[in-house]
Amino acid sequence: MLSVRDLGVAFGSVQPLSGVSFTVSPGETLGIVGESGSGKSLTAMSVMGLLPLIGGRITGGTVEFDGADVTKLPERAYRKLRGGKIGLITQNPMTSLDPLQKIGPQVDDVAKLHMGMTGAEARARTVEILGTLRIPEPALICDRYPHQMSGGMKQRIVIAMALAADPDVLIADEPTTALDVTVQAQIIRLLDDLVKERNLALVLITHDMSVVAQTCDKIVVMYAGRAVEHGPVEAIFDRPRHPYTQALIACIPRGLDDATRLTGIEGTVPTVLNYPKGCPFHPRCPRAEAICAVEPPEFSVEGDSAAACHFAEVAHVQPA
Amino acid sequence: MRYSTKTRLLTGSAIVAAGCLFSADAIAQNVTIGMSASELGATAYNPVAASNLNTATSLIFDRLVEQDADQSYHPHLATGWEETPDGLAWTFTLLDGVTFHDDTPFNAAAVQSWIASYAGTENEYLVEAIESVDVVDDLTVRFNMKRPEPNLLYNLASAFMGIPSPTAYAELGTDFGVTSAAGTGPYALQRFEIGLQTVLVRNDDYTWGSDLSENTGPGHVETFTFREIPDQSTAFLELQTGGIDLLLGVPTDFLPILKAEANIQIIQMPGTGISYMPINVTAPPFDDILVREATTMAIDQDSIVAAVYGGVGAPARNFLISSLPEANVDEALNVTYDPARAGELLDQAGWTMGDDGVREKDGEPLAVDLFTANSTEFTRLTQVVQAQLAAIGMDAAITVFDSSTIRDEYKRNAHQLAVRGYDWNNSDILDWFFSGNRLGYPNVSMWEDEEGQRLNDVAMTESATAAERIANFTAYHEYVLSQHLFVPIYQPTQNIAFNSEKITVPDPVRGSRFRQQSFMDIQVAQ
Amino acid sequence: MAVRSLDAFARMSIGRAFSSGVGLVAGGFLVLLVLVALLAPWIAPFDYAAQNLMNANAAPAWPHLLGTDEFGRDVLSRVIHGARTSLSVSATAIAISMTAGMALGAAAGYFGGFFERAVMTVVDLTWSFPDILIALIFVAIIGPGLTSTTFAIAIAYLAQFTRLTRAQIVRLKRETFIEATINLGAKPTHILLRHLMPNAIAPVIVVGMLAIGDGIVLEATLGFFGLGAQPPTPSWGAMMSSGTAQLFLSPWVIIFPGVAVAVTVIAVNLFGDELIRALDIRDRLRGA
Amino acid sequence: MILRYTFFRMLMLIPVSFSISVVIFMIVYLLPGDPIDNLLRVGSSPEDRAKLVAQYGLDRNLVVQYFVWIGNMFQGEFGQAIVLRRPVADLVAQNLPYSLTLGGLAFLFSSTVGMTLGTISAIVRHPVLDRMMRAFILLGSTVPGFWLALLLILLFSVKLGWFPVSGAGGWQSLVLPVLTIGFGGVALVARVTRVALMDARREDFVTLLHAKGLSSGTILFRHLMPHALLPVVTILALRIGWILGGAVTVEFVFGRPGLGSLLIRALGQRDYPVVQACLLMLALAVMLGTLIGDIAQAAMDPRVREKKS
Repeated sequence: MLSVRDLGVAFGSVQPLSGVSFTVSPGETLGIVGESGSGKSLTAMSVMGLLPLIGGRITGGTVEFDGADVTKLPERAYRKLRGGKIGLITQNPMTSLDPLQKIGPQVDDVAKLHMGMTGAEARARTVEILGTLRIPEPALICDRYPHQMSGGMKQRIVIAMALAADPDVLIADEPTTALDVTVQAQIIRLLDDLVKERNLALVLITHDMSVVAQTCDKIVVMYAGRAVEHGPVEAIFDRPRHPYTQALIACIPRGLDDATRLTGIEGTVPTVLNYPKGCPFHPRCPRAEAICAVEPPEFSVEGDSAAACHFAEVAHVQPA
Repeated sequence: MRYSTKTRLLTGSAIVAAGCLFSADAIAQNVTIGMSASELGATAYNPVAASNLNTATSLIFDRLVEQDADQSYHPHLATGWEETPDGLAWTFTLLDGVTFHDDTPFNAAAVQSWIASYAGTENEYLVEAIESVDVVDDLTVRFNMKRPEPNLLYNLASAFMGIPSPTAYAELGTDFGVTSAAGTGPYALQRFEIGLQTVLVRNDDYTWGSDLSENTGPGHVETFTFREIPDQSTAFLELQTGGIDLLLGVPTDFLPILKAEANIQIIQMPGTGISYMPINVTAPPFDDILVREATTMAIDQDSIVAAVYGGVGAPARNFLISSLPEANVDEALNVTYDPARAGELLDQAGWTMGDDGVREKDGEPLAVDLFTANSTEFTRLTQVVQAQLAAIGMDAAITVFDSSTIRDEYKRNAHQLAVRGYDWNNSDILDWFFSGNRLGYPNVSMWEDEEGQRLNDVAMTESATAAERIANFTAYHEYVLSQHLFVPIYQPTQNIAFNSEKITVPDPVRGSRFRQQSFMDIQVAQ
Repeated sequence: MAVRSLDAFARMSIGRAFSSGVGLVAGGFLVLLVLVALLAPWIAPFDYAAQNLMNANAAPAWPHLLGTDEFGRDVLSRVIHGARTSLSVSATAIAISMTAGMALGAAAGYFGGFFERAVMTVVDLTWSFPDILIALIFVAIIGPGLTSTTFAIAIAYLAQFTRLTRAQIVRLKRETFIEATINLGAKPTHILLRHLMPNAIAPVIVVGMLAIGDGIVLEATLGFFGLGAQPPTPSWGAMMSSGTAQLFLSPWVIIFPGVAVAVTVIAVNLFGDELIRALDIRDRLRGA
Repeated sequence: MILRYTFFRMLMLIPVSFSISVVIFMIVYLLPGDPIDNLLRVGSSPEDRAKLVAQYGLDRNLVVQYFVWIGNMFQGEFGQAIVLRRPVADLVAQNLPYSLTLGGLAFLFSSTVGMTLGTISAIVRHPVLDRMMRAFILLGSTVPGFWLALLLILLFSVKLGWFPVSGAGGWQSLVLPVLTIGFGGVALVARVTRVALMDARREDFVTLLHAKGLSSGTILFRHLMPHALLPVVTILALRIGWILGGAVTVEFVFGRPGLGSLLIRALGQRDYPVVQACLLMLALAVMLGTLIGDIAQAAMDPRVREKKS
């Protein structure tokens, strides 16, 4: 359905993203995880063809949708895909809607644009979708302005917009980060249900390993603009082979005690301007050796999963 | 059928042609005049009550008599006049068939009520010597005088004695000359936008022009637009670029440039005023007559005429324009440039030269204030005066005020020196500026002197004949000069420039000023 | 980047503003200009007041590089001395305006209530009037001259500083460290002077820097109206007040002082922009 | 909603107008000099003076004078000009059309051209164009108005002879004044539009608009422009009073009539009623401007509507 291969992105001479590959099929949820700054959102923007908006461009690799490479698609044709075949859910529902316009028209747009509906038809559809997303009194909501609604409600509207044209793929970029915990769970459950009900392919971008564990079928772990490990979610969680993945899993809170969440990984994510040579993770890696600072590691494949670590073969032996 | 069609066609084209001609004429027949800086700001075309009148007034109203450049008097609405030997009665015969713009007749009764209307106004002094006016018959009036007034004809010829329609004057009250006006003049007031422009339209019934004009019938030009342009240099640019056709009062320093322009012609007429520097006799150090005398010698009139005014105009040596007989004073009293003598006088007064070029007395520097008004051409002259005062060791600090504030400063007696000017071609200006009754303003010199007041009273009220009046005013003038109350600087010329591609202007210009009689002869050039 | 003290402000921002190309050029020009103004009597080739009526309105040529004016005075010398007048009037005016505005704004922002409302009503009122109008009215009240021009400019920009300071103080008052200090029972003057002002001052100073440019223009305009520097003291505006005819007779008398004003104000603006960038306070300037 | 907002917003004008009127009334009493002195005939007696003072009501207590004055103003009775000796209303009526024409045209010019330039410079990202735009904006906001006016006269009137040097006759005389005022205005509006558009473009919701598949044009006109207009409308509204009052310099250079020049003239002559009327008109324009700006904001932005009403 959606297949990304060896994607590379550049802003001017800076290359913040390279060698990212993944595939999602209908009814499947792919999780892309990593700390902020690891290039997750950039991946989403690339797939949506929105890189020019922020001044970037694709330098290599392909993004295949239904078997056709869309990276070379002219803007006009890409627009049909956006919102029509691929829906996007962005990070911050508070700022994702145009504050000057009512909710209704903002959602109506999508059906009008991609399904050729008239105003009234589109509104009917909007009301219907809002209803399926368990939004109370959807007809009334259409006449509200974004600032009159809660964050969770707004995120549902954003999801409604993404779903309005019945897309095949949904990309959700940190859909719950800005929401409070109970609402987070609701939204995640909602997305999960949608994948099942509508046979959607969902790309869920998050930094939260526990969300991934709950909802995803497959997982791509990203670090410093590269995929460092990917595979089925059970395999990765059972036997994480990349030290970074191990560290991420180690950070998952084991209870309701929020304090444990704070046990993070030492050091900071490198910025685009100072990506380390060799393995990008080596300055923070507990296991780094001389070679790691010199040579970028190849993927070492094991079953359906692969990890880019010089010591991937032995890594999973270590206790998590 | 055919014939009539042809005629119609012909008539039609004739109408079209006439229409074109007419519209071309209509455009050409408006002549735009730029007023001179000294006559800006008139608030009403009301000769009786206004204290400030501009040139357009002279086109709306006629006067009984007109004065020519040679000071001779010519009949206008009065065809003749006679003074009794004792000077206590004047009889005027009036022109027949004259009507005001409001179609009321001009006659003896109109003159009678007009003279009466001066009572209580700013201009009352003009008729102050007239006891009463008798209507002898419809076209004859007699002025019964309180005392002989040799200056009566001068007053009658002044702009302030234009004759308004008594009917309109009574009807309009304070609106007279503001919303509309009615006189007997060759042009009628069409529109008056205060501070901006005045549009005058030709009086087609006019047949009574004075003999100072070639044309005694209706004016050649259909409408005159008088524009008030506050900045003289802007007015100058307007003339150059065709925005106005004639500029009254061209600043002298622009003359050389205008002379170089092919399409601009310049008329120079003798001036009717002087620029001078009054000295406040009550403000130290000028309470010392030696300092005042030294100051009068510090100003180099000749070099000012040469350098500031490009040789146009004349140096002023005393308070009156040189065409007035009262200006012929004892030569020793005339003011001349003599910096050496000025230095000696200052030394004598105790002001000795300090190291920095400023004189000192008892440790006090000779620092004075020099005021001027910003709305005039005087800021330039003032700066030259400042430099010349510096040369005798007097440090003058200039302050430029707006005209209203500077008057307040005079009244507050806050001034020492000032640069200013007046425009008046009669010796009674001495009374205006030096009478002890008007301290502060207009007596900027703050001079109050018993002998002076006596000489003033004699000159103003006790002259029986013209000759006596001249002698009396000359004596008063000489006494004023002996007290060193001011420094005369410059006698400007009246410079009128016009666009010769647009209009023709009579040459030579008659009359003492460029006004009605000259406008009558202006024609639009072919 | 939070600026915690005036020292830090000075150290970091000025240096950083100079470090960009534009900042260096603009800042360098301003430093040069201040030097010229300070050293005017030694730099100017002629006495600015020396008249030579025989050489009036001379076109630019040696030895009068920028020509002479209607009195034969050297235009270059007058432009140089004019820098002195224009800069000092503007800087003094803005300093007064800034000090008064900070005091008013801080008091209004800190104490709030009726006092704040009263101050801000008047301030908003003057703020929405054109600066030239306020200055003209003020000069009409106290008379022409450099002193009154200085105060007129100070009054014209008072509103701007008051608003800005108040906005900063109101914002800072909500911050936790200030709230903590207030809760600890510190005296208002202590809080204002020790905690609030040092944090509020950076944007005010930058706006003040920019306002010097506006002040120069306003001084020039008042001078042009003949209300500023009285002759023969040269100021850039007063030099241009001799009227439109000079455009024809001797355009250099009008053009050069105008260029001086324009270039200076542009430099002030460019440098000010660099300061804003260096301090990263653009957002804090918006609110006011 | 918007009516409610307008109503409350107008209620707020009452205390503001009151303070404005007091300030304007007081300014006149701070002015040195006395119009009565201008009126008095030279050599008049103190009795004449007292009579005139009484005639103009200047002998009454200040508070009484204020209420008499404000009462008259409410009835549109501006009184009689002391020096110009005619109804102040006539003077205002004579000058106001000139101010409104000049101000209106300058306003139109600066808003349309400014917004167009600002929009172009925000969407066309060409380095040369960008630099030119920035230079223009810088010049427009720094060059003194009177100097620009002089240069325009030098070029277009003296050298080229296209437009008249001064005065107020016909459309030709409006071109240079409108350009002079407009230049600064265009720069200001262009700058605000440009910044606002670029800010709006960075908003999160714009990504989502693109993700919906909307075209850039639709996004610009339906979504970005309304956002950019918010600050632009505020600035434009503030400029109404600014243009009317700030035109005084331009009126002076071009010798045009108008409220500004009437005010300057009246200030010079200490013609109290005229000064008061002019200031009041200008204050009214400023208040109207901010009122219109606020209402326009509220009409465009639902958040403002709710916060303030």
